Amino acid sequence: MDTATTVNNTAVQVSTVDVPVKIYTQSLCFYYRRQKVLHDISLQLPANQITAITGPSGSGKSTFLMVLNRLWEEVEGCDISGKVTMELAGHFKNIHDPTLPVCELRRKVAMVFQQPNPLPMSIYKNIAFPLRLAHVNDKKRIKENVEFVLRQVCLWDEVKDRLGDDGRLLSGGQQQRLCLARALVLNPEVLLLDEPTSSLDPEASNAIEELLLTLKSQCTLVMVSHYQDQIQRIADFHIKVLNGRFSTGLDWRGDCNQNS
Amino acid sequence: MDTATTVNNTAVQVSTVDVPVKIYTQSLCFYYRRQKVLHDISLQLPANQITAITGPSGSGKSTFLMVLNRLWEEVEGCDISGKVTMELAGHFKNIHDPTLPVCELRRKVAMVFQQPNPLPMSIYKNIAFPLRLAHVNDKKRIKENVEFVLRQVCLWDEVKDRLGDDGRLLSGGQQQRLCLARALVLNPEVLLLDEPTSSLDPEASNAIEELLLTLKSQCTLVMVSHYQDQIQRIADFHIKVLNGRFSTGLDWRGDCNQNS
Amino acid sequence: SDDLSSFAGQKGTLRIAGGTAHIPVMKEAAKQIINFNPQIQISIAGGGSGLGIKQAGEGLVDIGNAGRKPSDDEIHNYNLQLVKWAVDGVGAVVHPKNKAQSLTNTQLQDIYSGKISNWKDVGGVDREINLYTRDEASGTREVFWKKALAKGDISAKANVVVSNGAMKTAVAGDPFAIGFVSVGNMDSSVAPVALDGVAPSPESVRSGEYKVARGLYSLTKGEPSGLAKLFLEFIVSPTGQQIVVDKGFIPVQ
Amino acid sequence: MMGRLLEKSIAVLSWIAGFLLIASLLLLLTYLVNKGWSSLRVSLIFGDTVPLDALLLKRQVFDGIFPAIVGTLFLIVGSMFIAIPVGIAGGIYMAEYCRGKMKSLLNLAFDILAGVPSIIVGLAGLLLTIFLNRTFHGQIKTCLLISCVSLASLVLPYIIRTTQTALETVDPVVRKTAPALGASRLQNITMVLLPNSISNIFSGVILATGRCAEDTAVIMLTGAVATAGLPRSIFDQYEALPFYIYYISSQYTGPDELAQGFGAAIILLLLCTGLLVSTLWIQRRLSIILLYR
Amino acid sequence: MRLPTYSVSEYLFLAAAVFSGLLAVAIFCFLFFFGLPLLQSGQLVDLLFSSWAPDKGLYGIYPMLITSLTLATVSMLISFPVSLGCSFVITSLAPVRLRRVLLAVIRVMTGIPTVVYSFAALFLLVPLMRSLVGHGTGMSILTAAPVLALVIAPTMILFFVDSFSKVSSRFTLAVDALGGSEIQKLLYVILPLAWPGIVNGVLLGFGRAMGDTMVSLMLAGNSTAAPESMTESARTLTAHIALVMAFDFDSMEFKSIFVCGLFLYILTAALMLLFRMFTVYFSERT
Ligand SMILES: Nc1ncnc2c1ncn2[C@@H]1O[C@H](COP(=O)(O)OP(=O)(O)OP(=O)(O)O)[C@@H](O)[C@H]1O
Ligand SMILES: Nc1ncnc2c1ncn2[C@@H]1O[C@H](COP(=O)(O)OP(=O)(O)OP(=O)(O)O)[C@@H](O)[C@H]1O
Ligand SMILES: [Mg+2]
Ligand SMILES: [Mg+2]
Ligand SMILES: O=P([O-])([O-])[O-]
Repeated sequence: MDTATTVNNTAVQVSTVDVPVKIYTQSLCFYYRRQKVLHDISLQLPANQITAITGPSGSGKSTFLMVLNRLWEEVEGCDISGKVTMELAGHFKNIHDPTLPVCELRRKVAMVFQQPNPLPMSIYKNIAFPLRLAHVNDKKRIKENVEFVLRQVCLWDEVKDRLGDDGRLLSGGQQQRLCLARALVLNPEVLLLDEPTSSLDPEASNAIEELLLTLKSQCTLVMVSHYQDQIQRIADFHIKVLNGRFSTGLDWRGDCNQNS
Repeated sequence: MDTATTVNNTAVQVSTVDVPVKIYTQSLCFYYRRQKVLHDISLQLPANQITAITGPSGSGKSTFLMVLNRLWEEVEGCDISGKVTMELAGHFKNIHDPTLPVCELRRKVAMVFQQPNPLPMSIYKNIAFPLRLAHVNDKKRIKENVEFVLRQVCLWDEVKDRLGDDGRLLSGGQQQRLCLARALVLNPEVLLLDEPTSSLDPEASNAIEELLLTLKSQCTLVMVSHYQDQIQRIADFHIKVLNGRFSTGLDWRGDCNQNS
Repeated sequence: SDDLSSFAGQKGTLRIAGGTAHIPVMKEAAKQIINFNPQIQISIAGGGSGLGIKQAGEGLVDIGNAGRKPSDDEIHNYNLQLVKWAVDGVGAVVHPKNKAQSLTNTQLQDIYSGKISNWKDVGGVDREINLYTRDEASGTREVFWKKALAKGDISAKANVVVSNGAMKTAVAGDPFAIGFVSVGNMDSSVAPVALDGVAPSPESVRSGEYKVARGLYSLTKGEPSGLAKLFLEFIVSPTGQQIVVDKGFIPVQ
Repeated sequence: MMGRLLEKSIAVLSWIAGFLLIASLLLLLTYLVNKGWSSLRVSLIFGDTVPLDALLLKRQVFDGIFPAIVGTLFLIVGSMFIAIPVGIAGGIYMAEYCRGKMKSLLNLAFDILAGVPSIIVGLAGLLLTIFLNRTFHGQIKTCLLISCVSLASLVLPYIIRTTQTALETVDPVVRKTAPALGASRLQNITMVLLPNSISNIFSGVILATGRCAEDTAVIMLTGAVATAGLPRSIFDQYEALPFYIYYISSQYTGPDELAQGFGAAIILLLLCTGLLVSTLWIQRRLSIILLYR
Repeated sequence: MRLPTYSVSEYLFLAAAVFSGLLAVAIFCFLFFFGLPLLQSGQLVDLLFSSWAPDKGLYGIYPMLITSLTLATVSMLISFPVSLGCSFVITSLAPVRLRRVLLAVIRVMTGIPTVVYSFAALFLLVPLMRSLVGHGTGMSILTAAPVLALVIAPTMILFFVDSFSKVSSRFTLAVDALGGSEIQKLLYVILPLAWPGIVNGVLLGFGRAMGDTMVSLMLAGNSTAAPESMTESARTLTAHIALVMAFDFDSMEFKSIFVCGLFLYILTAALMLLFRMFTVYFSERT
């Protein structure tokens, strides 16, 4: 854990502003079978901010998110090199550190997929599911939590009468909000969002954007998005990707468009 | 086929412009098991134009597209009432007419899904697939067609070296373009698009929009979209949906934003 | 040898099935015939005497083997022709370590009916007797039941095995077992039980001293013809009878 | 807390179960090898015949298991030749065409067929033979063909079932895709659904092959015999390894023959493994060829 | 709404399915037909509740029926948890490499003939049981049960693993992303989705346990008395059929084996029906 001591309390120097750092990557490369998808990425992602990642389709954005919560390990034929360090519960840790179980990491680093993936169970159970995984048994607390996050993502009114229905029978946009709610229920420290509003109508989309802004105080957000205007509205930083190569510096958007 | 004779050569009267009609629906209702999803829709869709459908998520947009090429028949537990008439190869036909095989209909009325659905086969085979279905056996012609549509959707350069790879290994946006290319390869008369640019970056998105505009001359486009600005840019008509009820009239956008 | 010469120039297949006691002889005979003339194909199956009689009668095999004389009904219904080519005894056997190797007829009957159920009652150790018998299709069982047990009961608790070989295996592996096998099948893995003082052996059977004896038969449906005829002639020829002797049975010639 | 304990204990118990199974398998194998090792010589297979002569069918093999090996292979090939086409076609019908009452009726029929004990199938085969024998004046007797037909009916439900479930579990999105491009139902089946589920179907075929290779009760009643030599046609009786092992286990006359039985068991195991490996290889090749060539 | 129009190949599919379905019916019919004389003789109750003593004109199969059911149930009780555990290990607990090896081993096991298991058990397990129990021959229901369990386990495991692996990776990936461990993924998502496959496997396993001839024929002792305990020699219906097979066609003994077959058939069919109804009932509730 040598990195932990040296990088602790370091901050990114972007233009004139100092921002505490949540995640470091050091010469990160990623391979799908023969093909190199991420090329030597060294980055810092600032804490409690929204960092947007943009880039043409197929350039490795989703892959990058999967690296941050080690989800790539579940996909066949992947390989990685380099190092990712993350501040979790106040300490900087190498995310591949064996003392940090991968389940723990993933509970702290929640992810919402590009394509909504509700589990084949009822809406209520879908959202209570991460709590069950974390061995929360208090029924009342679970119920409160579920309602809280469903309200947060503005889905409560639409589904409150059919909480027992299968989550997969919701429409695309409803599913996406469901998945967001599910990711939030464990109070993650980092939230990875892969095009979170791509199947939402403008109204729902706006509501989600509002939500993301309020979430900044409790967690660090990393968001893939295609919409320039959305990024303008809510992102604090902006990283551009091209063919698996990330723009090295952070593009500080705070001065021209400060929301928080 | 009584409708065919009466409605033939009819045109929609929108504001002051007369546009030939491609598709009529008459008191169309749709049910998922117990639930009524589309309510009594009577509409006309103009030929060789881009008609955009918008509405909150879960309001039945995707379902409406599935009715137009009878794809709902492949989903268990659906039912329909009402009538859809379409001009195909110059004649108006009830799309449920037994003399019109459903395969024929679907070749003429191509569809691109909201969530990209490449078949579990190689990229090349994915695109050649509809040709194979239509019993096109000329290898050379298939090859030319594949390349042509891949260029049309701006995917050729990205995949020309890996045409043998599994189509499902492409990124979300690449998959979406792949599916569009696959829909185009048979020269359909009607093209149904379910959020065709939802996982694309602005650049690719622009390219696709350009493409859609050029396609207008050869086919009728019906497109679900969430992006007000996209609709502003390319759609000729605009239909709003709310809870399975469609705004009756067409909203002619031609006068304020004429693209063609 | 001369006895095989009649097979010269023959070809075709011959199917044999039935009594399990017959199999060693049948196999050896078939081997000699086929080595003499590879054009001939002979298949040999077990299944028990009952199966042999039935399959021969139904015409499913060319030759059926039986370790008992078929009933008059069977002979009549199926129009069977018999060839008796060996004499054989059926003897009770126990594990070689068992001390009780001599029983009276009554004792044997009582053991099989379940009246005597402990070896100590007949001079053995204080252990329960493990009874073994054969399936109802067995010719060996039929003969043993008729001649040694005087058609007395066989306890329902008796274990049932499916062939002479299996019986030998079972008794050889079980120190407290009693069973019965064809004399020709006996070897050192099991100990024969003397019945009323006479131990079953080829000699005592041949001399008629040992009473539980039977013929080994082969049957055909109607007059044998073709390969079946030649085969049966071979079995009763000197060469065939030598095989019978080699396998531990008593020749008829 | 409860949940955690449950999860832990289930994991531990599962491992124990795994070890138990593998341990019993290893015990079986070491026992077989230990007992049969001494008999694993060329003479086990070819008896006293020269191997080349036997392979070129110049001489019959006696006292060797060569005919039994060949018989087993014939059995497998023959019954799969019948069962695979019928089973896959039936499975396709069940998954893609059959609906409503008919479906639940046929489903039940296949469930029952899958549960019919093999000895009853054998019995049915035997009675069929007797019936044919009576109608065709003794022309038909128990033979390889009858055994293959009986074995095929034994494994038919396996293949139908796996085909059906493989097709039914194809991702609904994939299932809808080809129709959206104008595929007829038959085209969808042959070009998308079948290639997609071919490797699942194959696991049913593997199961069925194993079943054909190992079944004793059926062949015992329908034509397997202790000695027969190589079958010259499908109307001949034949030898087969499982039956040989059963026969030895009940008929052996001395330790040598017993060792031969164990040797045969080892050979049968090797044969099954070889078959499995080749089926797996075909499975891999087939799905690659169907989808990517 | 859909009106199917069939082409030639589609008629072939239909024919194959109907033919296979008719096989089940055909087997029933001929068992029934051949067993009819005995059934007609009004001995049905006798058949079911008396014992086997052909000498006395008793052709009852009660002892065999009891044995068959007991043996199948006991071996199922051993085999099901072991199979489920193994399938857990193979689907998720073991490292990926080991999973492949284990799966291959299991597949090979499905091809190991029942006779081989019984053959080895005859020399390994029977003497052991004899000395453990202290009386009897060592051939008993208790000897046959573990061997039978070993015989049916691979098939069940393959069915379980198969149905587990069919669960879409979308769902498993979702659980991974939520921080679920392997065992949680298995218990909370895969298992609930795959239970019809498990029911199928159990059904098939039970069918095989009921229907296996060789294990009980070689290891259970085959005595015709109704077993009073698990350590006693007993005869199953299948072994009974194999043993009585060789009787005369026209004998009552021979006809009685068709009644045996009929009972076996009806028993398995009833079980299937019961299981299916149970499945439908539950799938409608969830
Ligand atoms: N499982 C996989 N196996 C092999 N290659 C893959 C796999 N998943 C993605 N790729 C490839 O990796 C590259 C990056 O994919 P990724 O999904 O990260 O792109 P993306 O930036 O998220 O694109 P999009 O905006 O379209 O979703 C692409 O070229 C893609 O083809
Ligand atoms: N297979 C199905 N079974 C039952 N209900 C369904 C099914 N598919 C969709 N629905 C329901 O039908 C309604 C309309 O769904 P549809 O997918 O058409 O919405 P949409 O307008 O496309 O939404 P989005 O923009 O989010 O994709 C929704 O309420 C949805 O829950
Ligand atoms: Mg992506
Ligand atoms: Mg939709
Ligand atoms: O020779 P058997 O009839 O007793 O088998």
